[in-house]
Amino acid sequence: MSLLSIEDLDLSIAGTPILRKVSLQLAAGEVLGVVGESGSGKSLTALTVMRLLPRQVRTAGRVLLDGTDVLALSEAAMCERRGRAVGMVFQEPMTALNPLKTIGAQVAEVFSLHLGLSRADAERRASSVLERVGLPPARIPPTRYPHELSGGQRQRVVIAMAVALSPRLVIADEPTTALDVTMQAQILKLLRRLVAEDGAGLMLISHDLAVVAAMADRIAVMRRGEVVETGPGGAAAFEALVHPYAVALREASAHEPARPAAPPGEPLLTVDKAVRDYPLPRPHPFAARRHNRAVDGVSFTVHRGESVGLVGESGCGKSTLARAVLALEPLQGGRIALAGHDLAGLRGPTMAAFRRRVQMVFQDPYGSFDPRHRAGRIVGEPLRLLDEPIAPDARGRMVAQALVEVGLAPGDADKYPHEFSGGQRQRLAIARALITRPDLVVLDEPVSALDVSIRAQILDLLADLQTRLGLTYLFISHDLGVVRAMTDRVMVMSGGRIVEEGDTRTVLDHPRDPVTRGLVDASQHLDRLLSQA
Amino acid sequence: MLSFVLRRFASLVATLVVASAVVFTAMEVLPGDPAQVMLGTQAQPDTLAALRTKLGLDKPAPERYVAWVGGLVRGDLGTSYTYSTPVSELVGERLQVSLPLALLALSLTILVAIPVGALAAARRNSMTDLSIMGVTQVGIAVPNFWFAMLLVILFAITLRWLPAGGFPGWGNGPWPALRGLILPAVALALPQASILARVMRSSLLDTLGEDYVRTARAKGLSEGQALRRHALRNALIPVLTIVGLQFSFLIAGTIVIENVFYLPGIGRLVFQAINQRDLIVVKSVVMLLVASVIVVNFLVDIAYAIVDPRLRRRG
Amino acid sequence: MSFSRRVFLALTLATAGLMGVAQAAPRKDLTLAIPLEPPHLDPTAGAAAAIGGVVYANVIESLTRIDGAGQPKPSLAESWTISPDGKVYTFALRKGVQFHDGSAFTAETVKFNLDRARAADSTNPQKPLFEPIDTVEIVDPATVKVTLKRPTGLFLFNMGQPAAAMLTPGAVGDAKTKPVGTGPFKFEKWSKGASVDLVRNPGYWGPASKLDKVSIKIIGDASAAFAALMAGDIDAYPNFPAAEQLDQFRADPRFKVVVGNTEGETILAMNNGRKPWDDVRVRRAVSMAVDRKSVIDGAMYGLAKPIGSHFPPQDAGYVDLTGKYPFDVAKAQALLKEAGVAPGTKLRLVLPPPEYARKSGEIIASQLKKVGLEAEIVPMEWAQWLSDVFKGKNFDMTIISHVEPLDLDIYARDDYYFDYKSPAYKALYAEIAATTDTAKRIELYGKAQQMLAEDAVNVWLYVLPKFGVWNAKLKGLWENMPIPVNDVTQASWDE
Amino acid sequence: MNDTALIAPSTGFLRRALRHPSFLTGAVIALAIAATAALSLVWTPHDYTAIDIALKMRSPSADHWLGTDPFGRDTFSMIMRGAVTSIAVSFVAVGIGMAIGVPLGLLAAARRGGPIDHAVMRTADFVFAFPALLIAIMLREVFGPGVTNAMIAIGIFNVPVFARVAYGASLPIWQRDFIMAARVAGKGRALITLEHVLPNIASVLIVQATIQLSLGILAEAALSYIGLGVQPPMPSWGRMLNEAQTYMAIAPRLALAPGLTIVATVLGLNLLGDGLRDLLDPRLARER
Repeated sequence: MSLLSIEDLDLSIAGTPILRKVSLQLAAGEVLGVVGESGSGKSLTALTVMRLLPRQVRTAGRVLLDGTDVLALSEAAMCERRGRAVGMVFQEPMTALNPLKTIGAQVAEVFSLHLGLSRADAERRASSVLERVGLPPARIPPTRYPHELSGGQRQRVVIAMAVALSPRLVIADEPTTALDVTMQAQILKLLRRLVAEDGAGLMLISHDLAVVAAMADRIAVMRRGEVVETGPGGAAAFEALVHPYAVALREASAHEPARPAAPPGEPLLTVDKAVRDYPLPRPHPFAARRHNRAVDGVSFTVHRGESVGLVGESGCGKSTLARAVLALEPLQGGRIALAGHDLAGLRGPTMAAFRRRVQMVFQDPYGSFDPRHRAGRIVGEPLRLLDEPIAPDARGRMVAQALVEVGLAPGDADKYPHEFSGGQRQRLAIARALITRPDLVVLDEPVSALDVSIRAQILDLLADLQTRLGLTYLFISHDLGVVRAMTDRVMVMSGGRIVEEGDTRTVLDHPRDPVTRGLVDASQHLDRLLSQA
Repeated sequence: MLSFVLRRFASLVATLVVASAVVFTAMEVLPGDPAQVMLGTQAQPDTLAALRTKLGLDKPAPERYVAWVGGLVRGDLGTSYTYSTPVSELVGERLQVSLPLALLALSLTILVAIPVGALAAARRNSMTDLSIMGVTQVGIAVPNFWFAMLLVILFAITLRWLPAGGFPGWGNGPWPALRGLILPAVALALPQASILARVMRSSLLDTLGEDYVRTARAKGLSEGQALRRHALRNALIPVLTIVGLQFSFLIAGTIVIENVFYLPGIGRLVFQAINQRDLIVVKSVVMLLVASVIVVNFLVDIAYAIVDPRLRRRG
Repeated sequence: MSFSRRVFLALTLATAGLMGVAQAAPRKDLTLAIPLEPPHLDPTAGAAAAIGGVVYANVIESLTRIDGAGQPKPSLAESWTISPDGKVYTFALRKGVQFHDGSAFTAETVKFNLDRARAADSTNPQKPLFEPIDTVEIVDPATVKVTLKRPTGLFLFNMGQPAAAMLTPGAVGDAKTKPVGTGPFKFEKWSKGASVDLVRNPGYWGPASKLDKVSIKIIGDASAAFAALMAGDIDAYPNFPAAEQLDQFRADPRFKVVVGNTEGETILAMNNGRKPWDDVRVRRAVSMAVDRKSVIDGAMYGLAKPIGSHFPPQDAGYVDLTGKYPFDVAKAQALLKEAGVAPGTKLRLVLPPPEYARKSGEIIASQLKKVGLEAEIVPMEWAQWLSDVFKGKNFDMTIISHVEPLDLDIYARDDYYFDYKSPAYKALYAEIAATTDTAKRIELYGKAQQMLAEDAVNVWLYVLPKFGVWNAKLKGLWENMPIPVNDVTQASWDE
Repeated sequence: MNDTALIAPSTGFLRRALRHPSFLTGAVIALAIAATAALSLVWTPHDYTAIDIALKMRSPSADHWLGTDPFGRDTFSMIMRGAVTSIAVSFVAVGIGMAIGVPLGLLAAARRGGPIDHAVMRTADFVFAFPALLIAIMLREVFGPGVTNAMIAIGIFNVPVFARVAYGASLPIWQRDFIMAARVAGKGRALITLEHVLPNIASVLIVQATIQLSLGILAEAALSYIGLGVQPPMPSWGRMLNEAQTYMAIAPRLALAPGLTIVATVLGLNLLGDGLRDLLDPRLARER
């Protein structure tokens, strides 16, 4: 008999059906991977097992946990099972912990609640669980508050609570999505080790086929509230999937757009020993100002027609560097020049000329549009940088042309941003960036907010536009796969400095710096890393 | 934590200095001569001049400002022109009415609002919630002085349970004094409690939607347990802000309510003192009221740091 | 035995029983309430009527005292003689009188107090009262001779006013907070904003009070006072502020309601020095435009006596001039037209804080509108009224009650706020001031009233009534209020 | 802040509004009061200033719907005209608050972290610490009592409120990517504030304005009650309550009518504000 058996689960919110006839099986000691894009219903399925659904939700079907239908249990009986029979790990470690309680107290609560242990006993048990998830009390005292821990450490605390009582089933909903790549592998390894030690079943939910394939014994692919395919996990996963959607998912995640190699031209952007400091708040009014150095003496050159990648974990200074390159923030040292013109001296018309030549595409396309402006106005916004004011009809023609260029219709100019899909919005953002025919486009994680299937289309578009318009790209990303596909050269940033730079393939295939090696290992050899556990 | 307190304290002191200058200047531009008010319609010019000299009103303004602030720092609020008693003594007497009244009103507000707001949030969209929301909606709309009048009609004039006004003093035992403060405190508390209950409700609803409440539920806590152990304390943080702001409203409300009930409190003292041009009393009491608001907000900030560990180690 | 006999008997028995109880324990305490708190308790240093209202006669005494009928009577001066030219007063002082602190009251004390009040650096609010004094001589410890610069008819009355109180030299400095006098009550405690407590002075020179304790509470709000009386928290409110609530007390046998007089001529003062009010025709027109009856009905609940000149009806020498300018809108309009005052002329009607002024003002403004005068109502607090109106004369009209007794002199003053300039009246008043013969004075008072009314200096509205509400068993409180005091020395409980 | 924080202009506003119970109730009450006020400018059943002592203290009748006051004035007419006072004072006060507070708040947000930001926000805190009533009393003492002073006093109190709301609502807007996009498109702070920030915080400001209107009506009533508001013969609800106080034992009706009118008006405006918040700003709706 399987540990968890979901049979014909239907779920609707306020009358709108969300899940349709979902059936899943999970045996003890097994890892079930559930993969799907956002909105596919995979999280709601997990929450149904926990019975932590919003109030307006109606369910039908059966969810058997060790033979008992949890949908038929009383709330009190359910409370007894949560944490004891089923543990759950959530996506957002930053917000999953109560900011006002120490981590020790939050873990100890599981023991006092379910076992009725005294405070001291519960805390002792909590310490040992924290030790087990890799937070030894000697290094990370249980008296710490969540805000004193890093994201990965917090996720360990959440895991500690989920596995504290060695439940038969652990559900992990996107447990690593919010974490950096290196951290991702460690957490996944930890989860796998823990369930293996306890002989528990693990339901791992993710949008990332690679993660799921590497971890799971079996894979279920969900789409629009239905399970479209189930198959084996591991190395066989990729070959075994046959459902067209599953195949599309698989291909998209490994997509590489065609990019004919272009010979690099003259230097376009030169960054010379750039330094960017942020003032920190003073501890008291008479203290000397202290600074946080976000960019620390960075130098590099980007040539015309090149595509240069800038990678690094969050907080490494790559976004700050991008803002400096865009002349949005001043430097405290060094200089940045575009085609020989120092950015520091730009004023009025020369600044407009600069802005015309350097444009940007943002990570979150929706957030980069004023929701109250129509697409036409948004795309045409940079036209104000032209030396001569242009007539409305000329402007309209230019906007229409830009829309067509990125694969949208001229009529889309009258729509509001929320009327576009995610992929269309990113096309809109690209149209805006290109309308002034810039030389350099800074792309800040341009596809990381997109679902995998759309990601490929946007990368194709970017590659195509670069070739057709002779653009130069500065491509910022934490995703080495995308960087490998899109760039000629790559620079790796850490702690405000560039630690390694060179030809993309050379750097990624033969990393020399430990930071690079960590990044590469974490992303490329996920399955190998996990198999070592 | 210490540096945070120090920084807040420095800004507190700066604010107080500015406040003192503003209050002093405001007093300077008030028309009307304190000496004339004290001596009335029959007073002769030479009598008035003699009194002005006696009161020190003939000195230049900057000199008087420095003397006044210097006195404040030493805890010497000056001597009332009309009462001829030290202002601190006057204030002390009046505080015996105003402070218990404000505290009574504030505790009433908090004791009613927090459980009621929490109840409404816990029973969201139930009849209980709807009725609480309805009652508080009306409570916010009721002017406190009018509510005070209604209370007087009902409890003092019709039922004769409680006095309609006046204050017997604490000398006759605490009960008669408390009796005199019940209606004013209720009148003051109603609108404030209505606001606070609604803030409490929405704040708790917000925290109940937080991820860590879901985490707690996943640990096996019941809805009630998650609310009490995890949501409540977090929900109190915005409530604290409102309580701090309400203090300012409470002071303004006290001035009006003390007039309705004829209570010899700080509010009436300011009123009378302005009318009698007892400027030294006005200056010092206004300064005291403003300072109390500033200090309360300072304390609220400190209380944040105590409630919220994230603020304790802030740079 | 018939039914009525039985009832009668029962009532008699019950009454006897009650009397027995009352005889066993007659109440010896009194709680009364006043509307305004005194700023301090030294009547020689502040103008506020509330000061005298608390301490006068009760705690502090003067050479003479003014009784409930407004007449000066012996007090600390047992008797006196006046020289034929009316300039020298020889006071025979009461012997063996002690202040509450044990110090003795002697001729020295009198000289000290009178000299202090008229000194150059004096801050006595009524300094003009002492201005006529030329010298004060000590004849012997029990005799004082006061020589005046000129005959002053009201000197004995003035020496009985609160501002002429006798304080012990040793305690003058603290008199504002701890008044030490010679009266039948000692000051005990002042809970600021709430009450002033007095206790019986066992060493009083005169007949001992029947009360041991007197508490004077401050309750300014009419509704609070109403509730306090109804609840029995206070026994008396000698000057109840809300006429409209008197009917309820009248209907309640527990209370006695006494409508008495004050010396408060309530007037609609006009700025005689400013156009167009400098024209007597305009002032007469205004006098005709005001309907006193409506004002009294609306503002005073019909309980005030109208006056036609600056003199209260209860005082000797009163002449009824209320019919001089009968209410007549048409005539008033005609007069205004004649004087060239265009309809729609605007004016500033400044109103000080008391209810009588605010209410009367609102009614008068609507009456003036009917004759084409647009009154802008400007309410003011006392401080500003004093500086703007009283000193600055920046007003067209104002409403104010002149509560000082026998104050015809204000019309003879130079530069007084309503700016009446009449040499004829000045001469007449000089004659009054120098006249010591009572009959002659009374005749002159009549002439003065006629002259003022003829000139229509102001519109005299009514004498401010005094509404006394107190426990029906309480007796000995003043029915009228010739001077604004609360003399409880004669108060006692019915037995 | 998530995507729903900023909403696009919606076509179905009116349709949604008509289905929203509290918006509808609030709008009906507010319109009724406004209509009454407008009507009173041209017609009232009786002259609200006409004092006729002979008619004093009449009980409600066909002629005097709510009876008469101690001066014989028609209570209903006075309440009608009192609406003008309340509306005028609270509108002007909100106008003052917005005209000064919003630009200051926007400026501080645009210059975040700089000296201007600190100066503006500390001043706002500071003004906030002065109870509005004290400001009103001071103004009365300097300029004399009157409706203008009431407007200014309440207006001064509104300034830091709007400054803080504008500031608080603008800060997250400034963090958004579209602001950076606008900067990349060469727009300066002023233009960004005008074209992007202000339109996006407009709904928050409208909601706050409704709340401040209702607070303004309460404040006007309180000021008039203690004699600092509009002066006779112009009627005001607060002063009617003050005048009714001594008659509480005899004629509670005199206190009930204006009091209930105030409650109804403030309630209406609050419901309107809540409704607007739901309709204009879905993120805030949850906090109701």
